[in-house]
Amino acid sequence: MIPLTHFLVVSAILFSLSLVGVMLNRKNIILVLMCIELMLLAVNTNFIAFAHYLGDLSGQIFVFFILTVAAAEAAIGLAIVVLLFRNRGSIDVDQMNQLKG
Amino acid sequence: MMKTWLRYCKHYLNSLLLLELFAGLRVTLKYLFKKKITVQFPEEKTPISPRFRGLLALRRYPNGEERCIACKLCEAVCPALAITIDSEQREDGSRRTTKYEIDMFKCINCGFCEESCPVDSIVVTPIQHYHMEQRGENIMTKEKLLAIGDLYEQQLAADRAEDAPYR
Amino acid sequence: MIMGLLEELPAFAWILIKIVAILIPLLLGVAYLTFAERKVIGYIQGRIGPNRVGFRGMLQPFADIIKLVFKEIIIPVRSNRYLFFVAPIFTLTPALIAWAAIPFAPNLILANINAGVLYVFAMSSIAVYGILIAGWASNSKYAMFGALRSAAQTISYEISMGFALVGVLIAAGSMNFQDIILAQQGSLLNWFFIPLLPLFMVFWISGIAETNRAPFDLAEGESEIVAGFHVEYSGVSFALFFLAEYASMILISFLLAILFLGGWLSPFEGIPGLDEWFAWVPGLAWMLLKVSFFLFAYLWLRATFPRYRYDQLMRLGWKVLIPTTIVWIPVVAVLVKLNVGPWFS
Amino acid sequence: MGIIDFIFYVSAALVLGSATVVVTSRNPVRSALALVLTFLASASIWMLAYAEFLALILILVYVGAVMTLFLFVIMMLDIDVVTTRQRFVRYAPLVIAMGVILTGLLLLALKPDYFVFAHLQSAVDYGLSYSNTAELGKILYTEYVLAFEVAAVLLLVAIIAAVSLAHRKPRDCKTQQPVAQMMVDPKQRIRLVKPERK
Repeated sequence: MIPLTHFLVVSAILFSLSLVGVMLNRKNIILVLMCIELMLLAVNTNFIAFAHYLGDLSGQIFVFFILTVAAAEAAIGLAIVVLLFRNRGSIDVDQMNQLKG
Repeated sequence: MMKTWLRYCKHYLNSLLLLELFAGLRVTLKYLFKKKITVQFPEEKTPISPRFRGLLALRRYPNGEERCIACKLCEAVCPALAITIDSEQREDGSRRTTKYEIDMFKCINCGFCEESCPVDSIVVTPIQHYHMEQRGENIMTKEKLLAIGDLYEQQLAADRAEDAPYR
Repeated sequence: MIMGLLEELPAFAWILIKIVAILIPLLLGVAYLTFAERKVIGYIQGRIGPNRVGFRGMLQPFADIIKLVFKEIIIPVRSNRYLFFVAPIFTLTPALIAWAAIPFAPNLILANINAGVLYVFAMSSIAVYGILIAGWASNSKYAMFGALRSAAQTISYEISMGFALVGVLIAAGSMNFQDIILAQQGSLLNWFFIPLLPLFMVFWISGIAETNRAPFDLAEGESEIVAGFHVEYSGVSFALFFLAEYASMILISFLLAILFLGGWLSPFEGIPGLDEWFAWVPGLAWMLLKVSFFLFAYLWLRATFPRYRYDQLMRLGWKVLIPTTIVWIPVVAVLVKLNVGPWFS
Repeated sequence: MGIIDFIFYVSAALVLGSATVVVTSRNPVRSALALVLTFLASASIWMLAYAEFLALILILVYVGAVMTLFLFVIMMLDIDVVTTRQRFVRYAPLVIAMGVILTGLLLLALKPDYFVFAHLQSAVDYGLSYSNTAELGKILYTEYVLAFEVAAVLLLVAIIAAVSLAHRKPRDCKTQQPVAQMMVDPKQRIRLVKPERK
């Protein structure tokens, strides 16, 4: 059988990869959103691995709610991106400094 | 107010029960079993009217003399300028063509040439399936046109006779 | 590691044989569905359809296949070459892997999994990608518009389809296809299409829309956007799109037959007299009979109805079909709770 | 090593490989497609951990809906690929170093010396009749029913918010009014008049 640590190693690497992605792709907010999805995926994988090895379904329930929230977040996030692009013609994170005095 | 409300109700009932859709489906299902009207072309052919305007031909008199008298009316009337005629006097004094050519690429099968011909020489035939394989074959020379006329003379004469009352 | 894998080889080979045994009849079915389409639509329009290749045109599909295989694959200059080739595979694969959970007869099923319905549904939701990638990779405005239209359409109708499915799941109390079929045991009056009639119609309609077939085929509306997302495709890569479309048509027909018409159950089960009379007919035959009815209906509808406009299509999906299902799901729940017979007693 | 382990390691490699493509790809469409592959591969990992319902929901919701939404937005917004890459190279060394450090720390935490659960063996080996969906449903609708309802309300709010954010009224153009079109009465359009004879 696969040891629990292997699941956790995969999700740990996945998590740091997505963090790297968030910091690298600062010019494109859609990519940042996608990297956040990746992060949530890593967390979910952890939850599911623990749920399996501890024999407790609560972990899966948690994943269920994370999926729900993440889907809502993606929908609203993309709506904001579309609005942003429509108003400013760019989705560069660094250019969103209008509130700066 | 009540009336529009009723209309809405009726409409919703209609569309929920898909009544119109089923009516349409019934029509098409009926046609599924109707007799088919396909014609299996090379084996079967549809009848052709005696007035059909296909390939052109030059006719002769029953005694073998060609009818064309080189009046050039057809050349004049041809809207596509497809006909070229040269003429000369023959030894017996009659005027006959030396060159009678129709460019089939230009010809639009309007049939004006036949109508204008005073001696029923140039005629349209019901031949609709013909082809060319080489450049230059599109020019129908006098010999070719006469040959077609000779080949189909009987049918051409019969068609003309049948159509005569209406001309 | 290799040794461990080698031990599993016979099981692998057996699964592979089963997969081939499903795929070959399926592909033959696809081939003859195209033939049947041309014949049926021809007959409805007063023509006789293809009848030259083989006896009454029976070999026509093979002639078509040979033609498609030997045609040149044209690649548009500014296209994304790699994705352009991947797209047809992306379309075909989900249409084929969904078949793993489909039961054909009492014991004829590749993988009798508990979440079978969910699996098939998930696989059919991946099919959007092939379309989107094809439209984007072709770098052509017609392909792009066709892809966006068709993807939006597929996603919208997936929702109403899923809601209709929820009704079935409530009624059967299981996500396993075999259990759903067994829940409909009894004569044809026990099948789910009677208590779930609105859901049945919604599932049927959205199934047609989901496969991008007429009258919802505006993603490939010839008169406005040439052929939709696969304008730029030719030869084998076009054939794959074609194959995927017809395979998913057959899949939807199977789903309709399983979920609402009792799958491989005989319609005369439990009716004295008729039951014994038809006892010799195998379950597979009943299944295929029901499926062919739905396939015929596909062609029949195509020959009957004009194409929808895009806003009408979206309106139908969101404002008619989804509310219908939302209304009917509580009704089903109440019916199940009250054990209304003969379906839920 | 059986087939299960083989599938796990192949999918894990796929997850990490495609996640790398997501992060580094030059083309946003390509990274979206790589993300789809990541989701598919992790669905198979989840399946190996007996979370079949969530694995299929992941495919259904993420691959089928959320990622198509992403692709839609990427395809429709005309993003300039060149300028989005400018800062990429400048920050790359620093960021990668940070990533390596973070990975190292996380992996260190997983060392059996520090990690309590490291020796945990696989839990129950469920039989074929085990239905993850049914079990999940039982808990979800009893213990977590309040959270479930809240999540439903959250989704409703999200739908309304997304629609009201992205929706704009068509400006200066005539639009179809399907209801008015369908409710039209032939009598309103055509009036049959009998001409009087004189």
